[in-house]
Amino acid sequence: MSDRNESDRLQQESTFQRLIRRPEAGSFAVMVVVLVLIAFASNGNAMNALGIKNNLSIISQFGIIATGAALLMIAGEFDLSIGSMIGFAGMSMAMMLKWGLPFGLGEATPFSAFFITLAMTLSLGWLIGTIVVRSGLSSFIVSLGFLFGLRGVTEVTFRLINQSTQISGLQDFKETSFFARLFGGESFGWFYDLAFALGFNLNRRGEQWVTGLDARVVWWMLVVLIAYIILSRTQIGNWIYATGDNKESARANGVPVNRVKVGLFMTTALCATIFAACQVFDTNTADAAKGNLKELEAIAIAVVGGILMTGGFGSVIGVAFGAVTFGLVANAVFYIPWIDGSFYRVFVGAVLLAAVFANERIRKRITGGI
Amino acid sequence: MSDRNESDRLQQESTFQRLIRRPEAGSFAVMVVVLVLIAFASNGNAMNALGIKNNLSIISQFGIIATGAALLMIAGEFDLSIGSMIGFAGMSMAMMLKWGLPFGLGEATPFSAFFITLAMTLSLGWLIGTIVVRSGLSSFIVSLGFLFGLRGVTEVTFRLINQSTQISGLQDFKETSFFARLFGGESFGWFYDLAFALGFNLNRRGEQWVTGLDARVVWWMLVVLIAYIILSRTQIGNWIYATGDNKESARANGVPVNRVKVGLFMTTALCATIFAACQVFDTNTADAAKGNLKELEAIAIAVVGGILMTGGFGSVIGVAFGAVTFGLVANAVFYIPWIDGSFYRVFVGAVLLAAVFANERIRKRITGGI
Amino acid sequence: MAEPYVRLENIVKRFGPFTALNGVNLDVHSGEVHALLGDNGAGKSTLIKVMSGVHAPSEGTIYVEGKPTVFNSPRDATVAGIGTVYQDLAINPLMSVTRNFFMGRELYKGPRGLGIMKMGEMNEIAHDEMLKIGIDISDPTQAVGTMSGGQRQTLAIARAIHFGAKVLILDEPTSALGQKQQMGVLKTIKKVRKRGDIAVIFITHNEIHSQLVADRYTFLALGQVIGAGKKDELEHNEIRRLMAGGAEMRDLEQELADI
Amino acid sequence: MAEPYVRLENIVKRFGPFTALNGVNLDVHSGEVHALLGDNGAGKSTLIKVMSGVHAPSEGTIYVEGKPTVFNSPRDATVAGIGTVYQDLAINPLMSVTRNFFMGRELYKGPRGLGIMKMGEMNEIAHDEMLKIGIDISDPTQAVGTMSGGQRQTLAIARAIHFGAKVLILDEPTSALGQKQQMGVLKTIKKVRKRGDIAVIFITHNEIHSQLVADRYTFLALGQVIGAGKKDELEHNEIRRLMAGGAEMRDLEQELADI
Amino acid sequence: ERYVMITHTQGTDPFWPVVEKGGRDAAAAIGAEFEYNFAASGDMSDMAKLIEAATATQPDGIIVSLPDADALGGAIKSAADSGIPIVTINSGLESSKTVGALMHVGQPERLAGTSAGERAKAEGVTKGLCLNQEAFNTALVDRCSGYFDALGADLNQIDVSNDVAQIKTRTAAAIQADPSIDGVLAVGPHVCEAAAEAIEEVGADVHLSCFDMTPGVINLIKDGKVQYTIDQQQRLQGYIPVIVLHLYNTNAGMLPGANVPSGPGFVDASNAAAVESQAGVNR
Ligand SMILES: Nc1ncnc2c1ncn2[C@@H]1O[C@H](COP(=O)(O)OP(=O)(O)OP(=O)(O)O)[C@@H](O)[C@H]1O
Ligand SMILES: Nc1ncnc2c1ncn2[C@@H]1O[C@H](COP(=O)(O)OP(=O)(O)OP(=O)(O)O)[C@@H](O)[C@H]1O
Ligand SMILES: [Mg+2]
Ligand SMILES: [Mg+2]
Repeated sequence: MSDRNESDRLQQESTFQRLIRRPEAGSFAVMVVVLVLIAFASNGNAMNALGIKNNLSIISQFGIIATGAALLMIAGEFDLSIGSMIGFAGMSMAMMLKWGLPFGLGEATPFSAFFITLAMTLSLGWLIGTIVVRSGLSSFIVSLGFLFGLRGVTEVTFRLINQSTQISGLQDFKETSFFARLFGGESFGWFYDLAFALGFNLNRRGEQWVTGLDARVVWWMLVVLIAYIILSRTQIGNWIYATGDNKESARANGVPVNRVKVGLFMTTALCATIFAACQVFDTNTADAAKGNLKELEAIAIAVVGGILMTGGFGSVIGVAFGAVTFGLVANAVFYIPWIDGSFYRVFVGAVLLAAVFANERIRKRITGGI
Repeated sequence: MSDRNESDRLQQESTFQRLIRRPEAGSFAVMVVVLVLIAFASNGNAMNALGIKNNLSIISQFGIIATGAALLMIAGEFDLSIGSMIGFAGMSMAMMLKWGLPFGLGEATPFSAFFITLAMTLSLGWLIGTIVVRSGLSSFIVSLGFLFGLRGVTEVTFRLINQSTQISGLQDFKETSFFARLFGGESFGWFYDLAFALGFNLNRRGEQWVTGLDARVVWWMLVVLIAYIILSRTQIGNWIYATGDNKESARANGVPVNRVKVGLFMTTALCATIFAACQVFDTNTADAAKGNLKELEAIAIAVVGGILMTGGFGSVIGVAFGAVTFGLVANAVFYIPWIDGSFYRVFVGAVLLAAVFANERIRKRITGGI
Repeated sequence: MAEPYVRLENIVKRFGPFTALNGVNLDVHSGEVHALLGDNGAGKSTLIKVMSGVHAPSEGTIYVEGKPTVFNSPRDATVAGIGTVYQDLAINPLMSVTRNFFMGRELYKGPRGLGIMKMGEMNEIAHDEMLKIGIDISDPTQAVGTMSGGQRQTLAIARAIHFGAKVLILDEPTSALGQKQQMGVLKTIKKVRKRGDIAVIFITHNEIHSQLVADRYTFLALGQVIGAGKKDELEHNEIRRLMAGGAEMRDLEQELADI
Repeated sequence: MAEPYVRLENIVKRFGPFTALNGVNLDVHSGEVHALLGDNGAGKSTLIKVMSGVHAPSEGTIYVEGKPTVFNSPRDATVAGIGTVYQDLAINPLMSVTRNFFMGRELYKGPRGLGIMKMGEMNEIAHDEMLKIGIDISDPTQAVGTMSGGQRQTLAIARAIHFGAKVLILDEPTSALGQKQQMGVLKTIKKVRKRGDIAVIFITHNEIHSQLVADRYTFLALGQVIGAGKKDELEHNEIRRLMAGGAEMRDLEQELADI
Repeated sequence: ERYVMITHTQGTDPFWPVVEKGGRDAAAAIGAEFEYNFAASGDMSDMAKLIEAATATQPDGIIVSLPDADALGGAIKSAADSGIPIVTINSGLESSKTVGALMHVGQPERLAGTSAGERAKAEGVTKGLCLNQEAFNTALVDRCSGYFDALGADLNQIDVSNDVAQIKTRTAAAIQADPSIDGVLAVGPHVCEAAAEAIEEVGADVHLSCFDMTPGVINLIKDGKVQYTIDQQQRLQGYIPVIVLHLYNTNAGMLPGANVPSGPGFVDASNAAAVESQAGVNR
């Protein structure tokens, strides 16, 4: 009997079994179901030339902030200030473009407005992170403080300097500035040109319909790619997992837990700033409500994408699937004429629960039910 | 040496030291600071006859839902659906009072409208709780699903049945129904009558100014009292602490962990329903925005009141102090004329962070830094 | 031989693709100390978790006093008289000693659940019971999180003993203890055994401890029983060999001395 | 006598009103195994947490190679050559064996932090190192949470040894292990000792284990040192008495037999 | 003198800062203190509590918008009863007297919506769509309802959210889903700007009318992408009440004999250039 071996207790698994045990499997399945349902229910409208552009626009917005939120959640922390950070960043950029740089430093360019804002948001991210790691307080509550506080600061600044909660009618910086086009311009124009040449992509008047995807699609793909490589391949990736799984043991083994966390709070701030920049340079407006509720949506997407609420587990690719699911649900009901638009919150709730159940099954299989 | 005794290692403490080590000490200190600041800055306006009534009204609203949220947080779970539950309950009561009972069961009375609504909200609380304990999913995410879903259902129902997101123009049930007065009426009238008789409580015309506190003040006191006794004196109280501290060990020792949690989700639903009933019967209206953002405020108050985010620690009295602090801050901008109203959120953020730091110091002292 | 109080028959437990228990039989008799021995990962903790209702077995049956029984929760097992001190102690660090001691079984007057707890009485009992097995806590309202590993273990044992179960399961109760406390626990085990109406299941990796108190042995390896029997039926060397999962202990010690 | 590698002088550690360590001195010499013994709650774990940078001492000084040193974090201690295997194992249950093994000290090419990890090589090393102290894991990408307590302990020890520190601190490394693995660990300790350049601090409640490997003893009770010395300076019975915090072991065993 | 203004907004609608500025300018002109507040949750009960809190500070006058007379009536009435003069603004013309206000300055939202709808119908709109950025804000819903009253159709409204990207994509989706839509009403200026882009994207010929003004909206009108926007001249809703209350308090109850309608005014291609410099600040 004692010649039985430890590995005898482990069954061999097929490739398919291995595949459905990947962390992304649950979010992938949910995404496919939602995609198919919506494609049918909208008579294909959701997937025509404009539909793709618009859906991708929303999906990338969600995707950008959800990726940041997801990395932070894997490290075991939350950031509820994402939405307010977006509002703050948008306000800051638009304010500089309209009223000039602070301290009378003269006119702002898109370039200077973006980088001064980024410096501020990164500092705020650093501050939140530092408070969290220094005090040992729950990040939920610290960032809740910043959710209220930052939104308040945004509003107060709008009111005091601008006399209005909205800035609009800025010149279209996309025309003059390459930098503004990077965020607010278009991408993949060749794809739509090609489609037009082939006889697709015609609008109601028979002209070329869509000229390209929003630039934020490229940003999303960049963010996902970088986050994916960092998380799964690099040393920092291992530190992120270690920090979220068991902070004390990670610290005892020399993982710079605090720096990892602070860095990730700065990453969510960076993602929020990219989000805001894409909107500001696209529409040349900003208002005090920008980013409202986005923090909860970002967390919801991360969870739909298979991130574990308690940290230590999850994949960036799953979050990308989650963003697709969530973006479609938030936008595509409006393609379905026989459904009242007010149902969309109901759908969001339902999909969230469904996805979370699917992910949980997968996770249990991988980690042996811990 | 070996005749030294274990108790030699523990220093004796004075009564004062014991007092500042109570879990309520932090929230009490913060409350006193806020009270004094506002009393000064408002030239006493915040504490005149109407000021007291109004502040207590806001405080009790906050207090009612925060107490429910706090009990649940001590048991280690969150409920993000509180705000949507308030909206749902308000909608349901007003809808019945306007359009009659469902299934053509005839006219609704305040009594039947309340209890049918309560049956529904308790069932919803039960459902959320059951999903959480059965699936083992994070309550944050499950109740986030209900935050979206319930708000959506409320909106859809309003639109489909009522054609408007607002119901108003109901008769004033307080005049005909004792039950409606229980929620929407006044209390402590004798106190204000007495004050009037003594020459206080005069409005500009010299007439009696305020006739009584809102009924919800009594509800708040009731809720706090009951919650206090249950939590600190009864068996269930011990179960709640045990559940939040270490679920597995509580379960292994025969604590009915699941029933405790489900019960507490139903308690938050009950608190939300009381909240909604007080508003509906007070103003005879309801709208789809009712309760918006209240879930985050309830959690914030619980934390200001010294509840530990990870469960297992906290006191109901502390939460009552937290509600006073938060209610005063929410109204403070009025009492301090030189401050713009948009500063409200900035204050909330600041007080939240300050309180949480104070509480953390206390907690560390009590639990020896765990 | 008398009817065993608890009998496990052909218990199989799988975690996903992994088979932790592969057809285990076990008889537990009142008034006996049953040592459950085996290598790391052999499945000892899993087996007692099945017995105390934490895991449902994938296959096999549990008999309590001869009747097939299904435990849906640890509570069911407690009601059936099975009290357990887990290896990963079932202790709540933020709660006081007393509240931990009586957790789930508070003394109260009034209706169950809403009854008011008798704190004074409970404080006294907790203090006394812990003193009985040799730990004097100065303040029973102190949070357990501030106590050392061994102090916590003592609390867990005192609690299980106080709520006197018919079967007392101790998963490595001595592994974190100092020698004095180790002896205290063994003494307590013997005291419990002497009462005659309680069965004790004792998991340990310490050969001496098992020989000091056990009446009956079961050896697990890789999820299967590789040997079992009464103390007097087994030879000393056989026990040592089986404890090491079949390896020769003597060789190992020799190796060690050679370095 | 040679200069000790680490020397603790008059270490005091208070937790709020509670004094866990009350002026402790300790010398740790390279090439020796130093057994740290004492009752539950004596302060052993606290002492080594001070030594490995987890707690800052309230009073007293740590000398490393004669120089007064302040550890602001466990990292500082690691850099100073102090490697620790904690009693509450520093293991991450959701991560794979390999990722745990190399946590914080990954093999990578490229810049620190953003360097790409060499997973294949790391898998191999983790597997081999664990095999060396006697545990054969079938799949190094398996999550540690699915392993037994003893398997986890082995991982923690293998890791500390692999990243060979100048001082290796083992807090009750054998308490959760099976006999074979216990011997494996003791063997490893002796192997480490034989290299001559590493000091080992070994905390245990097992008298036999300490006698098998230790060169020097320190006994703690209630936060104070109640006895210390080299193995050959101390009598066997004196050791037993001190281990029990001053009580007479013989009496205890007698009592046990009498029940 | 100290005057308090409380309005129903979630704090993000660019309409109200213009009202606030009107009030501040008037207060500055007469040398009075001025405070402005709103309930960020959009919940009417919260707003009622704000009115009560304001009353407790015993100001010399309260200016309040009245979107829900039932929810706010009690608080306003008790303020009036305690001797504080009150002027209602914006919505709530019908109930202004019953809640005890001296007078009303403003224009009912529903009526404004109706006039937008009448003009749209005259300009050939047959099937409409209303874009609402705060679906729970009854004042905004009233604008939509009025529009459809005039068109003689059922309310067809979508919640476009306050996120500019979502406003655009949801609008495009809805127009795409139902090609028969030929008239769109955007009840906020930022929605108007995003909707104009969405319509252009879809490539449809859609009549777009809006509420309120920003520089962006004016530009769109000049470009012919927006037909007209309803201007409530809301500055008046802030300015006039302060002056009225001042005169009332200092001249033994002097009061105009009737309510003051502040609008509606249409801004279209004919006058866009003229109001441009004022847009978003004073108009
Ligand atoms: N929840 C689980 N999921 C997957 N595998 C598990 C689970 N629990 C235990 N195992 C596996 O079952 C085997 C037996 O574990 P168990 O804890 O019962 O061992 P043990 O005999 O108690 O060991 P030790 O002496 O180290 O405590 C181990 O290999 C472990 O990895
Ligand atoms: N963070 C802390 N806060 C307060 N008291 C503490 C803390 N950590 C340890 N103690 C106390 O210090 C004393 C020594 O604990 P320690 O864990 O060092 O004991 P030990 O010698 O390792 O015991 P064991 O053999 O049981 O592991 C104990 O009484 C414990 O209650
Ligand atoms: Mg075990
Ligand atoms: Mg210890």
